[in-house]
Parts: sequence; structure tokens; C-alpha cells
Amino acid sequence: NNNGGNNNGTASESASPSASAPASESASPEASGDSSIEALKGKKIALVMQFNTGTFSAQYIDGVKKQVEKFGGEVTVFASENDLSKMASNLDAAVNQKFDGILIDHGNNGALAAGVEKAKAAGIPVVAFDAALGIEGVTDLSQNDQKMAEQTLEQLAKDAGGKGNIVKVWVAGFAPMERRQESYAAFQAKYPDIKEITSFGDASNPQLDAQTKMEAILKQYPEKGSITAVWAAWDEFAKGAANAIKQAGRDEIKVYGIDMSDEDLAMIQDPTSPWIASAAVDPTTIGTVHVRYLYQALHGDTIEPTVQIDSVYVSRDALPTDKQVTTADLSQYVEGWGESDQGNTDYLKELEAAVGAK
Amino acid sequence: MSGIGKSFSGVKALHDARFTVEAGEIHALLGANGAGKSTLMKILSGAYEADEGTIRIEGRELILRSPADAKAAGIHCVYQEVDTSLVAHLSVAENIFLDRMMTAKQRAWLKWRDLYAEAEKLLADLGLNVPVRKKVADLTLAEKQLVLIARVMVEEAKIVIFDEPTAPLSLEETDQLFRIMDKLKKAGIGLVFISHRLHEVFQICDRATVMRDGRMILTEPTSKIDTSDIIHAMLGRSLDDEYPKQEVPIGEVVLSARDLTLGNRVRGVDLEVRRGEIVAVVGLVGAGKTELSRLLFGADEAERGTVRIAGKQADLRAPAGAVESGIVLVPEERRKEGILVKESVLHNLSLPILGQLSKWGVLSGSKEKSNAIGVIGRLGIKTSSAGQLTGFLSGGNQQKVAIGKWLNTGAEVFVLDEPTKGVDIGAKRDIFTIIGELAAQGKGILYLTCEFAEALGLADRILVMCDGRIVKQFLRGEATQENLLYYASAGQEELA
Amino acid sequence: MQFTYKYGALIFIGVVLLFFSLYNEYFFTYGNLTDILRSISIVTFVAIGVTISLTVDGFDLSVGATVSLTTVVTATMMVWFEMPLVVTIIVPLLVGALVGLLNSFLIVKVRIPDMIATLAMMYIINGIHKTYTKGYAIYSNMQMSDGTKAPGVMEKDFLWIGQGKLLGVPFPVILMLIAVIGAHLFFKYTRWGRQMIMTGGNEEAARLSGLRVKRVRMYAYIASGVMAAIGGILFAARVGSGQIDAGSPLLMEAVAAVFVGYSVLGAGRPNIVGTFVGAVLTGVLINGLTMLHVQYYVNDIVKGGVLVLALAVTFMNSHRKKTA
Amino acid sequence: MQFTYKYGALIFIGVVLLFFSLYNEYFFTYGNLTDILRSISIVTFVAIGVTISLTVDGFDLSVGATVSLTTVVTATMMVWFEMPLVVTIIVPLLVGALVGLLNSFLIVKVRIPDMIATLAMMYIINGIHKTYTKGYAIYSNMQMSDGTKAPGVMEKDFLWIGQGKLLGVPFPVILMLIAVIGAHLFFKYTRWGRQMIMTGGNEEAARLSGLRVKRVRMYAYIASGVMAAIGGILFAARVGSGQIDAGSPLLMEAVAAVFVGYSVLGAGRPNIVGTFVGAVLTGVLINGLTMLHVQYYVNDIVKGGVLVLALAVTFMNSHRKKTA
Ligand SMILES: Nc1ncnc2c1ncn2[C@@H]1O[C@H](COP(=O)(O)OP(=O)(O)OP(=O)(O)O)[C@@H](O)[C@H]1O
Ligand SMILES: Nc1ncnc2c1ncn2[C@@H]1O[C@H](COP(=O)(O)OP(=O)(O)OP(=O)(O)O)[C@@H](O)[C@H]1O
Ligand SMILES: [Mg+2]
Ligand SMILES: [Mg+2]
Repeated sequence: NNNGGNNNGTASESASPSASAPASESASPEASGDSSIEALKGKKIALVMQFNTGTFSAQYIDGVKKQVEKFGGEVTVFASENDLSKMASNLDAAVNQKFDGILIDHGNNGALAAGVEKAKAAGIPVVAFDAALGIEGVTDLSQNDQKMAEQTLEQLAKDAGGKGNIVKVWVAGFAPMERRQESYAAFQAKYPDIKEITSFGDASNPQLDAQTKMEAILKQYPEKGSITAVWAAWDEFAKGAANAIKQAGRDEIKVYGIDMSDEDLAMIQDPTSPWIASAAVDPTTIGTVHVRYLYQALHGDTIEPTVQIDSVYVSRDALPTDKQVTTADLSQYVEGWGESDQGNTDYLKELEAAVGAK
Repeated sequence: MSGIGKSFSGVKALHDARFTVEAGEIHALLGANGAGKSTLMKILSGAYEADEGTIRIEGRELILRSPADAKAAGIHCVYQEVDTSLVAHLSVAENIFLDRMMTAKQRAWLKWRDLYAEAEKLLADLGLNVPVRKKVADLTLAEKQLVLIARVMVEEAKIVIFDEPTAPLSLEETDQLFRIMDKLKKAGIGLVFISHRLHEVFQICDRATVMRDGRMILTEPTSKIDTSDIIHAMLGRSLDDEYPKQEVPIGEVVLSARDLTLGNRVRGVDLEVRRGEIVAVVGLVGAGKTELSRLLFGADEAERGTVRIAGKQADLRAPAGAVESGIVLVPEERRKEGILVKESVLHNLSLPILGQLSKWGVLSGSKEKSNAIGVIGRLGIKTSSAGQLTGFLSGGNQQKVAIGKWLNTGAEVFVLDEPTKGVDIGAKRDIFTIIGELAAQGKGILYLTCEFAEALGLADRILVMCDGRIVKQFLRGEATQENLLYYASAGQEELA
Repeated sequence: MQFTYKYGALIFIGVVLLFFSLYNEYFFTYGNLTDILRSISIVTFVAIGVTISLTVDGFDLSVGATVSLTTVVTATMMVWFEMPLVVTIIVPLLVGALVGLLNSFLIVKVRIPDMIATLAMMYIINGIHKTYTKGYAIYSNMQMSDGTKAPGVMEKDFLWIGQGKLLGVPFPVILMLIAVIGAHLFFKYTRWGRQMIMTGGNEEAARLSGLRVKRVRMYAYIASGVMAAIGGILFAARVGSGQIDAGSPLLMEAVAAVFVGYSVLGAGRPNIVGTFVGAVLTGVLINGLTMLHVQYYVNDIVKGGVLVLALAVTFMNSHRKKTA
Repeated sequence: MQFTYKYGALIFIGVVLLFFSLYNEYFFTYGNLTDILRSISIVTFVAIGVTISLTVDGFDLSVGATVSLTTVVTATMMVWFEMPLVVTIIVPLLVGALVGLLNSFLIVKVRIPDMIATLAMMYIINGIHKTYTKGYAIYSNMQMSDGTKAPGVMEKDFLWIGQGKLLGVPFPVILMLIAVIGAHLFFKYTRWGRQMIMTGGNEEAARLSGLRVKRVRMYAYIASGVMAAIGGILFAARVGSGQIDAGSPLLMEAVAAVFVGYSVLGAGRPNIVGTFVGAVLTGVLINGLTMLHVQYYVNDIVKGGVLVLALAVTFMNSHRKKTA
């Protein structure tokens, strides 16, 4: 798969171009003694989230929780209901309440910089995911949105033979969406024969709204073959579009989505579903890796300013037909999925073992 | 005012109406319900805009677009609908200064202490006894009326309109009002006085104007006319007998209440009503009559006491139970409690008997219609059709609807609380006739009123209520206005 | 004047339909029109619930949350507990009725004003439905948090309720039409419907006319809850899973439909036919505008503008009628 | 009885504060308490707007949308147009006032009922603010859709409004306290404030007293719009960008705060002090509950439960008072 190198990103993603960080690199060189492991036990970790609806978030939270538990700590989730000002307040609260470490999920520099500086001043390590904070001493994890978009769009182009009519389901106003849009713009330039016939998307009621609007479009283009594929920049959209197409019996239209939850996987596996592929990072893995980097910071390691969690392209062809796969066992079928050892270190393994032994 | 015309949704309420008030006179404006008295006065006070006609004050022509314009010209009004003129959740003092609050006459920054003190002084000067910090919502209707009157006194008025101010007032309070009016008159202010109590008109008014159907019929000094002239002008006919009393045989006891008690408003009331009997309960305002009627109907729950209807214990946990037990109430506050003003006459009349009018829960349109037409015919309700919204009927006709809805419920006992309040003489007589007919059918009637004359004219038996107790009973013919009044207020002295 | 007052909103829909039909040949096809109806079936049920609560002069703000709750309850019945179809359907209906009962308890017994009580219930139910599924969506053989898989799937028979057709008409459309006609007849021709209308007209006067108004209000809230529950069941059947927070956006949409409905036939008050027309209008607009490929955010402007226009016709005239 | 009726809600807050303080040593610290106040500053402004509209017996449902609109307008002033600070602040205030003016036009002139008119406006403004930015969030040197970069950044001076401190107190908290005290004094001690209360208490009585009630209602809606606009400005200053749909969730939160406020000091009606107390209570609960490690979705349940409790105290007693 080609890496177009448009990682410069939008202004909000002001972080420098990042190299993905294999596990070995980030592992701390010296295995630490028992004392430092003891010190890592019983940490109180705050997870400050911009939004937490949908299965993706639920799985991500699960990943965080399980990993922190494995390290003998305790997580508190600060939910912000997609309200950045609330998220900023939550971050302040987490600092005031003297948590030992803070995980940030989404958000942006404008809203969080002040709070993060306060945390730094209080000596609380912070690791952010998909927030592109670009703040000195704070590691930014991100999933590579542009790459995910590219992976699915390239496959779409290949399947379509470089031409056709497509529908884009996308909405502006969210940083990841806007990053995905950049790849889409590049894709449009690259494949002039693939025409976008329409674009819609509404974040407030994503699934049902996408379903309703897709139905209208299907009615408007009733001939088979008049629509080649649907590209959905968010799995919630993909679910809705796929439902509409399936119920209309237009099995020639294929849906390509982004992001992956257990629920999505079940749909992709369903042979009658038009949704055939998605590019994603395992949400549970994100949670796990996120926690590991925070513990590295707690341990006092210096971590690179940005870490990318690589996305994986998952298509129906790669999945078994005889049993239902979940994100937990997807790694058996799709290379690079899950069981990532990214961010792990020897002392963290020891810590895990020590906690597990109790 | 001359040549005033006004229509509501195409119906003309006023035709070429003329009216003059001179400085230092009290001018009575009379007419049956719906004659257009209030409408004319609302035009004068800027609440409505006239469709045509001119208004002059001191010779200058005025254009009144809003109440503010009228007030600027010195025209003030005590409106008939008390509740539409007060802000219920504010204090008495603030309501008194309501007009002033609306203009730059009031300083922008309020000093509450001064306001309360000023209000207290004003009320004391007027001889009215209302606590200034109390919320208006907690006042009785009479007290609210007094607040409205006090409110006009703080303004510098040239003309003051009183639209039926005496309806909720007791005799004593009415006298107080008349003293105030007299003072205003002596100060050279022109007063307009509207009332359905004709004797009051002769008591204080210099001139009287009678309206009928939106037209002026007669304007004469009160010294030159008498009651029958006025009634003739109002109704276009004369009224032979104000109280049409039928003699009917009196049967067994149908309503008996024992020891009814609620707080200090109703204190251990015992009473009985027999079939065919009209029992009047009289008392001054605030004696507890309304509370008593509500207890009998289950509208409020009694602390103590039992009620038996036709020998059976009545279920008074809710009005629905009372209706099933055979007792019904025509409440005092007609527009708020007696009828649904925004619903049609048809729907109002079928409300208590929806069960009878339906089968398996499905309403029969024809049954519903014939019920309504029957009641409308029987009571002579004046309405353009059964589908007319009840709120558009005149006061008397609204009251007939409030009574009429109970006619086909098979109720044994009718409790009527001040059913003639604000009702014109013609309609009043109609209502008395209906009550007489109900008695003739063997129903028991309990008639609560503060108009002693009505009790004397109508009742077979009169109970005098004072401060929550029944203090005296008179049989028909035994009582006079004077001894009713004596017991109604003497009881109070005994207790004090 | 009277004419535009009464038929303004209907004419308006006619014009909108005509416009879209002329603009796009596929708009006025049987398939598209039934699609529109199907797309509004859920919100119509919710809106009927709101209409009922408004009829007794209440206001049920908890309907959206009730949809969210019942849609996950429905899904878990199948996915977690492998219940038969009947149970799958009856349990959420009972849940909806229970919500209505709680609402009416707060309103009738505790005497909290309607909007406040149902707003509080909205928060509570929203929290409960997320607690129940721990924030997860419910889908066939879902991954449970303990690592196992849920035993059940969303049954085909069940999904048919939301996706199937009967005699060529989508089943949810049939259900919706039954509900609309039923509710209309209920209010127009039955004793209980009349009792609700009268209670809404003036509760005290209705009570003093012998109505058991508390009971009437209670039934109204229960009916509202049940309508929302049907909406929730349809939601689950339509998307084939139990989505978290699915109902939240439906509250405002339903309220908008009900409000547009005020203007229909000059009622000037909540009414079932109007509510249905309001829902249809919204559905038509979204469908037609999507075909016009306008940006999604323009939809909102058009929706608000239409609401204003439809209402302006009614209320400007209703005023004129009153004082002119 | 009278006592719990009047002070119930305040005692309740006291108990909640005490409980959290005992449970968590960090709760009752200056830093945490000012953080709580700062976290409610935006919603308090919106809630004051709602309170004002409720005071004149209206209901402004468009406040949330107005926050969304003004927050992106504020951000674009700096990012797109590089305006000086004064303009950056004045333009959104004017926009808020304009929204209020439009609302009052629909309500007062066109005579659409308040809730319906402002609901329609809510849709329209929501659509407008997204159309204005084409659905994009606004941030410093943002990528424009034509491929260029926006020239401006969110100014430091501006961000100070939302993030800075004055004498150790967060500036938004100072603004909020000024607004709360100012609005309270306005309603309690000024003629215009009383005029609004009277209009809301009985519009007909106020009109008959010579008040130009239409004008009063208009001012109330303008004030509501301006309050929402201040909320929007604070939002932009707090998050350092102009977020799409930022205000939508604020509507319900503000309404909840206002409703809790009904019970404060036994008012039983909208009042500024109550609204503030309601907002504080919500802020305290969310802050404290998070410390208790309850699941985030349980917050909603507690919030609803508290609303019910606070209101039950007021309304059960207010009833008893009336008939006993
Ligand atoms: N706002 C209104 N809308 C429609 N009709 C009205 C309105 N106000 C009054 N009317 C009608 O105008 C006529 C005159 O009413 P008005 O209130 O002036 O009578 P009135 O003489 O004051 O009677 P009453 O003695 O009962 O107070 C009546 O037929 C009444 O129904
Ligand atoms: N809402 C209220 N709040 C406080 N006191 C009240 C209230 N209503 C009535 N009262 C008091 O209760 C007593 C009885 O009032 P009630 O209305 O029963 O008198 P009534 O004899 O029916 O007089 P009316 O002729 O005004 O109907 C009065 O002293 C009155 O002041
Ligand atoms: Mg009159
Ligand atoms: Mg009375």
C-alpha cells in the first residue's frame, strides 16, 4: 500500500511528521529493578475523553481499563459528551484531583493546552491520543487517518477498475474526518474517472440518517450499476449506508468504511452485506498502547513526541466464512491486527506479571 | 364618546354607541349580559381599539391605541375580570403600584421598604385591610377586588371606570367602596359605574345609561327613573316576577352532612336537604360557603365528617366519586372551574355523561348532539350553534351551560355556589326558573349565596353561615334581610 | 384568509411535492414515496406520543430516551437472552409503559411540572440504558466484555417488522398508518380520547365535571411511553441492532413534527393528523433535498424555514380571526 | 414543612458538598472549586438567557444554536478576518441580539407560540452556522477548502477571556458572577426587571396597566440572545477554536439548571439565583461523581435523580401549602 506522505496534516495536527514506532524501539533499554516496578503499582489514572458513544469508544475504554488493571492501577473516565469546553474542564479536574497520570482521547490543542501545561507543572505525565497537541514533553499517539482513508480508497479504485460513480458519506467539523477528507481530495485528483455523485452525512444521528439518505439516493439512481460504491468515512455511516443498500437489494454496490468494532466486523463478515472492507486500528489495542506509553512516562522514560498506531486493512476475503470473528481474534486472520506489542517494555511485562501473580 | 362601533370576528358588539361622563358625577352604565358595557369601557380605557367613532376628553379628540395612551390621558379602569388584571405571584404592594411600574413615574431603582410603607399608608387611608406583603394569589376574590380599587387611587385620574366592582364584595366592603367613590366624585373626577345590582345604582349614581345589544337605549338622571324603567330598557320587556317560586311537595332527606370540617374555614357543619327543597346557605363573603360546597362535592378533601346522599354514604375522595354518588356542584368561578371556555358548548354539555353517550367507549355523535340540543332548548341557552366555543357566550349563558351539563347525569342533589354572580336580571330569572324546575323534579337544591334577597325569594329554608359554622336556621317567610344580616355578622362578633 | 388558515400547510406540502416531482423524475415513484413513509415511521410513533402528552396539556420530553432504552432492551431480548419473538416485543412495550407510569407518578403524585419531570426522567433513562449495556451497542452474537460471545442473533422474523413488506407496502408504514388512524379515531370518537382533550383544555374544570383527571393524565403518559417503545422496537428492527443513544435526536424531530402539525387544518393545537402531516413534510424535505444534493447543513435551514412558514400561515390568521 | 420547602434545595447542595469533601481530599480545594465554577460559566450564561425568556413567560429553545453560531462567528472574526479584539467580541454580541430580535419578531409580530418559534429558529441557526463554515471547525490558520490557509490565529488576548485569571480567580468565573449578580439585581430592583416579571406573570394585566408588553418581550428575547452570545464567545475562548454544534448540548443542560432553580428558596418559578444554584449543583455533581469512580453513564442517572429530588421537595410542599 502506498504512503502518499501527506502526513503534514491540517493546522490542528501541528505535530511533526511521525514515524511509526515499532515496539522494540520504544522499549526502555534497561530492565528496571523491583523498586521501580513497585512504584508503578496502584496508580490512579484519569482518562479524559471528548466523546464516548458507540462501540468504538466502549472497546477503547475497555482496552484502557484492562491494561491499567493489569498494571495494578485504577482508571477514572471523564466523559465530555463531545463538548470541548467540558473536556477542558474535565482535564482541569483531573489535574486538581492529583491523578498520577492522564490519558487524553481526542480533543485539540486550543482546548487542552492550558490544562496540559497545568498537569506538567504538577508533574503529572500526559499522553494524548488523536489530539495532536504538539506540546513539548507530551506524547501524541494517533491513528493514521490519512492512511486509513487511502487504504480503503485505493482498494475501492482497484475494485472499480479506476472508474465509476461513488457516493461519499462524510461530515466536516471533526479533526479525524477532516484528515480523512485530505486523502479523499488526493484520491479524486488521482482518479478523474471516478465521479462523486453526491455526498452527505450528519453526525448527530449518523446511522439512521445515513440509512434514510442512502435510500433516497438509491431511488434516484435506480438502474443497477449506476452507483459503483459507497465510501463512508466513519463506521457509523457505513452501517447506515450498508443497511439501506442491503434492504434495497442493490448487491452490486459495495461499501468501504473506516474504523472497526466487533459490530462492524460482524457486518463485514455477513455475505449479504454490501460492506466489504474497512481500514482501522483495533480500538482495544489503541487503549492498550495508550496506557503503555503513559506508564513509560510514569516510569520516567523519555518518549518520542509522536507515535503512530498503524492501521490495518480488513476485507471480507480475508475473513473465514464458517465462524464469526471478533476484534479479539481478528489477528489470526489479518496480519498486523491486535496483539500489538507496541509500547511494551520489559519492565512493564514484569509489572504485569507481578500484578498478575497476586 | 360618540359613534363608537366595534365588531368581534364579524359580529357587531357596538353600534354607534354614545356616552358622556361629566367631571364630578357618577354615571351608571347598565345593560344585560353581553350588552357591550365592558367592551365600550375597554375602548375608553385603550384595551380595545374602536373600529369607528371618536373619543373626546375636555373637548380634545383623543386617539387611544393602547392602555398606556388612555392612562396618559387620565383614564383609569377597574376591570371586571379581576384575575386578568393582577399578577398573582407578586405582592399586594407591587400590584397596587403596577401602573406606576410601567412608566417613568417610577424610579428605575426600586426601594422595597418605601414601596411597602407607601402601600400600607394608602390602604390605611382607604380603610382597607389587606396585608401588603402577601402574594395576590393567596387573597380571596374580594380582597383582590379591593387591591384593584386601591390601585386606581394611586393614579392621577380624570375618569375612573368601575366595571362590576361590587360583584365579589360584601355589604360592608361595598359601603367602603361607595365612600371612596364619593370622595373621588367630590374631587371632581368623573366616574363610570357598572353593576347588575340596580339598588346600588340608585344609591350612588347621578345619571344612568342603559345599553341593549350594543346600542344606547336611555340616558337619564337617576332621580327621574325607577327600577322598572331600567329593566324595561335593558330587556326590551318588563319582568313581572323576579323570583318565580313554584310550590312543590317536599320529600324525604336526600342530602345529609354531618360534622364536615376543614381547618378553620369549615367547622363542623351539619345540614340536611330534602327532595324538592331549596335550601339556601347565606353568609358574608369569606364565611366559608365556597369551601363548604367544595367539600360536599369532593373538590377538596374534608378532615372530618360524612355525607350521605339518599341514604348512602357518598364517595367524596374526588369529584368523580361525588358525581357517581349523585351530588353535583356548579362552582363559583365559572370561567375557570365550571366550563371549558375553549371548548364548544356541545363538548361542555357532554363532559359529565360521556359514559352514557358512548358504547364500548365509542361516542355516539347523534346521542351527543341530541343531548346538547335538548339542554340548550330546555335552558334557553343563547348560542349561534352547539359548536360555538363556550367562551364566546355571555356570562349568563355560560352559567346556564355550567348548570346544564349536570341535567342528564341523574344527580339527586345540586349544589350551586353564587350562580347569579355577574349575571343580568333576565338571565338570573331564567336560572331561578331552572332551579325551581329541578326542585319540582324532586332534586335537592343547596343554594349558596351572599345575596340575602335571593335567598329570601327562592329558598324553602335558609341557613346562615358565619366563620365556618351554620349559626342559624330560618324557614321560608321567617327571615328578613335584617335578621339574616344580624346573624351573618353577629355570629362573627360572638366568636371574636 | 380562512382558507389559507385552514389549508395553508397542506397546500404548502403539495407545492413542495410538486416541486420535487418536477425536479426529479424518481421522486414521485411508488418506491420512493413508500421509502419516505418508512423513513418517518419511527419518528411518527414518537411524535404521536408527544401529541398525546400535549393533548392532556403535558409535555413528554422523555420519549427520545425511551426510544433509546427500548431499542436496546429489544435487542438484548434476542441477543443476550434468546427470547421468543413475543417476549422480544412485549418486554419493551412494558418498559415503555413503566416509563410512562413513572412520569405520571412524578407529575400527578409528586406534582412536579410536566416538562421538568420528564426532563429529569430523560436523564435518568438515558443513564439507565447505557448502564444496562455498559455503553455497548447490541448486535447479533456480540462480543461480551467478559470475552465470551452473546448467544443470540437478531431474529429474521423480528427484522421483518422493520424491513419487510406486506402486499408491497413496507410493514413499518402499515404499522404507522394503523397508529395514526387509530389515534385519530381515538381522539375523535372515543370517550377516553375526549376525556384527554377535555383534561388538556382545563384540568380543574374537567375535574370538577367529574373526570378522574389524574387517571386520564396517567393513561396519556403511559400511552406516550408505549408509543415511544414501539418507536424503539421499530428502530431495532430497522437497523438490525440496538444502538446506544439512538433516540436522542428523535425528541426534537418529533416535537418539530408536532409543532408543524399545529397549523394543519387550522387546529392551532396538537392533533394527530397534523402531527402525521408534519412528519411527512419533514420526510419529504429530507428525501427531496438529498436528491437535490444540497449540503446536509442546508437541510436544517430549510426545515426551520418551513416550520416558520407553515406556522406563520396559521398563527397570523388565527390572530386576525380573533380580533378582526 | 415551610422550611424544607424554602431551603430544601440549598441544604441538599450543602449535603452533597459535605459528602464529596469527606470522600475526597482534593474536592474541597480552592483550585477544584474554582474549576467547577469555571466549568459551569458557559452553561450559566445560557441558563440566564433561558431564565430571562421564561420570566416573560416565553421559552427560548434557540439559545444552544445561538451559542454554536456565535462561537464560530467569534473564531472566524480572528481566523478568517483578523479583526481586532473589540470587533471580535462585538460582532457575536450583535449576532446574538439579532437572533433575539428575529425570535421576538416571530413571537410578537407573527404570533407563533414561543416554543415553536424558537424551535424553528434553532433549526435555522443550526443550519446557518454550519453553512457559514461549510461544516468545518474554525481553528488558527485553518486549512480552507480552496487549499489556502486562513490568515489569522486565535489571539492570545482573546483566549485569556476564557482561560486567564484575575487576582487568582478564573476570568470566566468573574464574568459569570457579574452576570448572575447583575441579572438578579436587575430583576429584583429595577423597574425594567419588574416589568418583565409582570409581563410573564400576567401579560394581559401588564398590558392593561399600560405596559408595552411586546416591547418588553422583545427586549427579553434580545437579552436571551446576547447571553447566549456571551456563552458562545466564552466557548471559543475556552476551547481556542470555533467548534461546530458546540452549543447543542448546552440547551438541555441550561434548561435543567433553570428547572432545578425553581426549587431554590421556594420560588417555584424561574429565578436567577435558583438558576445559578442549579448550574452549581450540576457542576458539583459531575465533578464529585467522577471522583467517586462511578461510570460516566451513571452521571446521567444521578443528575436526573437529583433534579427529581430537588423538585419533589418544592412541589410536594407547595401543593400542601395551598390546600392545607
Ligand atoms: N374578545 C372578544 N371576542 C369575541 N367576542 C367578544 C369579546 N369580548 C366581548 N365579546 C362579545 O361582545 C359582546 C359584548 O360583551 P361585553 O363584555 O361588552 O358585555 P357586558 O355588557 O360587559 O356584559 P356583562 O354584564 O356580562 O359583563 C358580547 O356578545 C360578547 O360575547
Ligand atoms: N386561597 C386562599 N388562601 C387563603 N385563605 C383563603 C383562600 N381562599 C379562601 N380563604 C379564606 O377562607 C375563608 C372562607 O372563604 P370562602 O371562599 O369559602 O368564603 P365564601 O363564604 O364562599 O365567600 P365568597 O362569597 O367570596 O365566595 C375566608 O376567610 C377566606 O379569606
Ligand atoms: Mg362586562
Ligand atoms: Mg364563595
